[in-house]
Amino acid sequence: MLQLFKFKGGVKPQTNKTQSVGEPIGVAPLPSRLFVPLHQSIGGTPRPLVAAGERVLKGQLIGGADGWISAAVHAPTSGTVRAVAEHVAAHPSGLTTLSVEIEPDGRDEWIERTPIDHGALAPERVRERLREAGVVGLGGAVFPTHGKLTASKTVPMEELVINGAECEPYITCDDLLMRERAEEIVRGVGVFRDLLQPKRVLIGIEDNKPEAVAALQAAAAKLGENFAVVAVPTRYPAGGAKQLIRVLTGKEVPSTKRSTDLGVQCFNVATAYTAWRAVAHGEPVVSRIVTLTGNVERPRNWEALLGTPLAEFVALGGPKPDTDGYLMGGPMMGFAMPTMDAPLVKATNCIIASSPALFPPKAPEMPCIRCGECAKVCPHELQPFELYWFARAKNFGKTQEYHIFDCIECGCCSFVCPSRIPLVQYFRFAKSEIWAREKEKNAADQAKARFEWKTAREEREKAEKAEKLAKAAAAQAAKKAAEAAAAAAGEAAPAPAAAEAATNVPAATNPPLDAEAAKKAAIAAALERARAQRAAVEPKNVDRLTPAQQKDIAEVDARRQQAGIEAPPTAPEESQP
Amino acid sequence: MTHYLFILLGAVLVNNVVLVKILGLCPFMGVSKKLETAFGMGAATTFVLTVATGASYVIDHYLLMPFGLEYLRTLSFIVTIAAIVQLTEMVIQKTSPVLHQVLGIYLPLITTNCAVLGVPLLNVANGNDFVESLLFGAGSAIGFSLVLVLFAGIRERIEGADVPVHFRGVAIAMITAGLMSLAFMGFAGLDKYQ
Amino acid sequence: MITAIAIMALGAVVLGAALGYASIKFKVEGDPLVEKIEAILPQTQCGQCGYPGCRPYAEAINKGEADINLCPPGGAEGVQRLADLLGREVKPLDAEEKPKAIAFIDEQTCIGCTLCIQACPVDAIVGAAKQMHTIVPELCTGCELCVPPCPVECISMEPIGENLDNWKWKYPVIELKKVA
Amino acid sequence: MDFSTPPYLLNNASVQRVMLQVLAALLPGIGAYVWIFGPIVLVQIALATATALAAEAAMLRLREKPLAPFLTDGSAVVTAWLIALAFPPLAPWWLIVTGTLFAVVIAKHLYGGLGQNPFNPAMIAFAVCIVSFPALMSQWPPAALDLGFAEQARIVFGLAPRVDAIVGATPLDALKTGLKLEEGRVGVSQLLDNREVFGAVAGRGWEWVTAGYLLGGLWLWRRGVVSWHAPLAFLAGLSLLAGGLWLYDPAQFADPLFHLFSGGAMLGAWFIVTDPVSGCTTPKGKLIFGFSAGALAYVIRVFGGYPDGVAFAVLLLNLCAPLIDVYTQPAIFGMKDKSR
Repeated sequence: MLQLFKFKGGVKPQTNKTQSVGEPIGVAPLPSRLFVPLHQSIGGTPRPLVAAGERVLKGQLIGGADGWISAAVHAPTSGTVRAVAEHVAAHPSGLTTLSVEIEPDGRDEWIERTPIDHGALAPERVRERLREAGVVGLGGAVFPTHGKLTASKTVPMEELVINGAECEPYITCDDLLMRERAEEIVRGVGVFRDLLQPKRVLIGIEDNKPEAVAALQAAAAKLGENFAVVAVPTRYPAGGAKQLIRVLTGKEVPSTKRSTDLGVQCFNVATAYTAWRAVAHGEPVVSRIVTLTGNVERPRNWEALLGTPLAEFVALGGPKPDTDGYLMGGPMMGFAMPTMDAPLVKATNCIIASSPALFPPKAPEMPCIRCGECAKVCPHELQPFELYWFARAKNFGKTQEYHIFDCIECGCCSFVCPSRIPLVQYFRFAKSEIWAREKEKNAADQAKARFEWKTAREEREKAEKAEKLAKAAAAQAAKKAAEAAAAAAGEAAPAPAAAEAATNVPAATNPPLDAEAAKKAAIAAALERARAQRAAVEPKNVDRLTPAQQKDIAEVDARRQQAGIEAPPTAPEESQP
Repeated sequence: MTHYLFILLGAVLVNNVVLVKILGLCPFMGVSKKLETAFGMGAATTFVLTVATGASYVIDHYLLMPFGLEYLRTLSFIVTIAAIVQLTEMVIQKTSPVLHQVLGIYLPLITTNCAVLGVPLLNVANGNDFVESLLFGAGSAIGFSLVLVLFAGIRERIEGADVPVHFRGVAIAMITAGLMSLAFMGFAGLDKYQ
Repeated sequence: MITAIAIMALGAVVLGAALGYASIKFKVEGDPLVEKIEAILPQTQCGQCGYPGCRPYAEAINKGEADINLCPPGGAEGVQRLADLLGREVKPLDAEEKPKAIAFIDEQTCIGCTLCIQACPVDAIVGAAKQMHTIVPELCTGCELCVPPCPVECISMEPIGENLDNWKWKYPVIELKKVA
Repeated sequence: MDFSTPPYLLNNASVQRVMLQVLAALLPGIGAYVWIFGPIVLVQIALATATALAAEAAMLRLREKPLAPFLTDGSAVVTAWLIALAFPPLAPWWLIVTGTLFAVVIAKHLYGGLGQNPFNPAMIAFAVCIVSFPALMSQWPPAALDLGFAEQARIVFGLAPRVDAIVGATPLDALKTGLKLEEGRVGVSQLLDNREVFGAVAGRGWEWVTAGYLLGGLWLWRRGVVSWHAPLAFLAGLSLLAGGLWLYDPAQFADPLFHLFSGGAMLGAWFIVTDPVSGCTTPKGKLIFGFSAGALAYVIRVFGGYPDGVAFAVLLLNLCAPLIDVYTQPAIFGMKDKSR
């Protein structure tokens, strides 16, 4: 028998799981519209590959993965793309995200599927297949699975932990999946095992799901796999990846490290299932199993298409009249869905209809009395009341000293707090403020670097320009002197001089393009000359001058020349454009 | 030996320079906002105070008393202290610029920290010999640093408290100092025990 | 009297010598504090503080020439952090705080004069003479320095709206007031 | 539903529940106290409670905070009861009112009220009063004194003179003064032989009061309201020092049992040192806090100028608590192995 370890803290809320396990997984009917958000996983936002009006088939790629840590998105059914536009996201903010709106044609026609033999392919090819199939962690973190399937180069992979704990109250989607599709899960785990080559494979399931344990044990035995299916004590949050790793292997993964650095990797059972579908059937992730429970007439698990709007999905369960909202995820870590239009996404494991009876309004927040209950139940052994104290005072530096980023937001602290303080909310607030600050800091550093670079460049240009200008001025002066001489010589025929000056200008404005500095200098010089020209043509009335006036001007010019003052470079008549 | 111990402990706890004698309140209030600076200020003051008591004892006994110049005591003590403070400031500026900036005006103001002048004068008044003077000086300095650091710890916590608006900042700090003083009254009589 | 003077003089000489020696021995070069101050400033290089860039402002603060509340992009929080670093009192910002915005060029109106390109301290505007210009939003610091030079007033400051990338969890609202 | 923040599922804990359990745990001690000193104790408790609630209400009103949640949370009542139990039962009414006002207004509300006071308000009240009115605060009626309730009430409300008959001392104080008066001639054991005053263990009647507190404290521990760290360390600190000195010179120093069951030791250990707001919160910190407070209490009550040292010891450790907490933060998940 495998030796189990304990993690500190944790709570035991009412599990409320029995309501939704009575019926097998149902296949949700096609909704009238699908809104598939392109960004459904951690990492880069996939690029849209379809346009409005296009016809798509089920499983067709509609969002291409952007970067290595990113997962593709596919059309959940066949139909017509109605729009690629912003649509409300399945996110507590209620903000929008770029989504593909598909109108199903009812035929649910698959695109051509090509299974691969993962044993015969190079591991990179298998990882690529998973990336293209949009396989992500379905436990809630939605981290692209292929990104976790590379063993550390330095640390040997010892344990592969498969997470079937499902510790949050109400949620039963993994339970049902394990009961009904145990064989495919085990095969999927086999794919992971082949890629990571761990010494042991441990499947952890909370001991309140004996049917699932039995089903997986039977499947493993049937397929001849040497996987240890272990029932772990039921205690929230035993299903947190780090907690389950701790319970099964005794290893504690700190926030500063990845689990592979300790020779462990952890996947959800549903992820293993989708990985197997992608490998052996060529099916990308277009649907998932979602528990619909809470204040509904018929709580049950449904296999629903991604992008199904909440309103159409909850109708399957028949919400009771006093329903006052819907939670996505469990009651400990989930969030209230912003609108009924928000779609189901890869991270949606559960929808709970809430009612005042189910989740009574919270008592008003009282001041913290530092009783330490939160510290007792914190699975990461933090001091939540200290974090709260500093987060409330917006002293973010201190929150980091007290390890705020080790907080997994499991909600145990809020669950037990006698002062009913929304601790998790304070921590999320502090975290997002710190992140924002980090971003600002990076932006500031970047701006500083660019500013310094620009200043340096300007300095250099100025020096070069000064040099150029000096040269240009010398040349100009020489030219002017020559022109002046020419003008003085042929006062009766000013036209050639004017022509020469006219050709001069375009020549100056077309300097060689390679030397930017020279160009700038030239522009400056040209501008300078243009200004001089404008000054020269100032008297706009010169073209209708009487001969007497012309003579006067000529006299003035002559006097000027005698006095050594430059003559206007062009004759007034020709300078008019 | 116990006699010396009593002098030291008496100076640290029973006759704490800040909370019982109410000397040196300026830096006590000024640099107790953060634990880090309180440590720095405590260390600086401890150094200055200990050296100043030793130096002033020497000056008093070997320069002033032989020539009957006791009336120059305050003046010469102040000058000595000022010089030591200057020295400390230079050292701190070199070794820890941030601490230097953070202590700011309070660093040169150690010169006018009444505790620093008060302790050597009390030494003279009590007729302490050299070792006693040093111990008394060191004890007072440690006492000062101790309560400064404790005070800073409390103030860092009060920082996050929902203190009524009119009492925020120095007001609540003064009240806290008063309550600390009250707590230190618990030590009263300990040095009298035989 | 003479002895008094002599003794004080002796004291002065000894202490003076000691201090003089120390001032050479512990001479401080440069000022690392400027770096720390500059690290707090937002590096918009906007000059709204009255100094030509963030570094000069940091130097001015360090010398005590400038107050800590002159940086509008840093906001009240920047003032707070400067006050914490320097142990000074927090002051209200010497300007009104604006929501963060980035510049936007109306490309229909732009005549391609390059004046804004020259004004941008962080090279966040691309374009060439007589070509349309555009702002690289990721690089724009919102300093507004490009707005006044534009001869056709085609540059406007667009506030950055909330989106999923910059969305933040809100400070929990305390609904305790007058529950009774 | 409150949509603002998860978790949406909460247990049924509340501040009020915590405080009510503390009050319930005080009942055995109060029972013994009443049995020895008469029902006047209840009058004092009522007086303190009324003052505390009135002061709390006034301060809440001034600070524009809601009254209902804070008046019903029970924290003011706990403070009031502790003050009433720490003060002499025949103390004049204005003394207990002054102490309670000081505790609630200055020690609690000026720091922001519930949960934010760095010092234990009840101990502040005790310290303020014993420093300001040392005589009144050390006059305890002899346990044997049989005074009618009416007479007691007249004394408390200043209608009858504070006759010599009521001006006794606590056993702790009696021992101390006894030792001082009879310096060198009488040992502790002879003094303690006076069963009239000192009872079987630690003062006639007092043993039962402190035993009552111990009982209540153990119940609180069983209920999980307080952890064992601080009380046990407090009692350990007190008895270690007492035991050591008793072994060193039994003629001059009383035995640890006497110290454990006299004065405010048990009340302090289970109801004052365990105050989470002004005390330490980390397990290691609680041990340090408790042990030092116990040792200091002994030093002050035996060598210092006051009849009992628990209040001052606790206040002095309240001073250190934030610092102790900073330096005793436990290692967190995944960070325990230093080499990692």
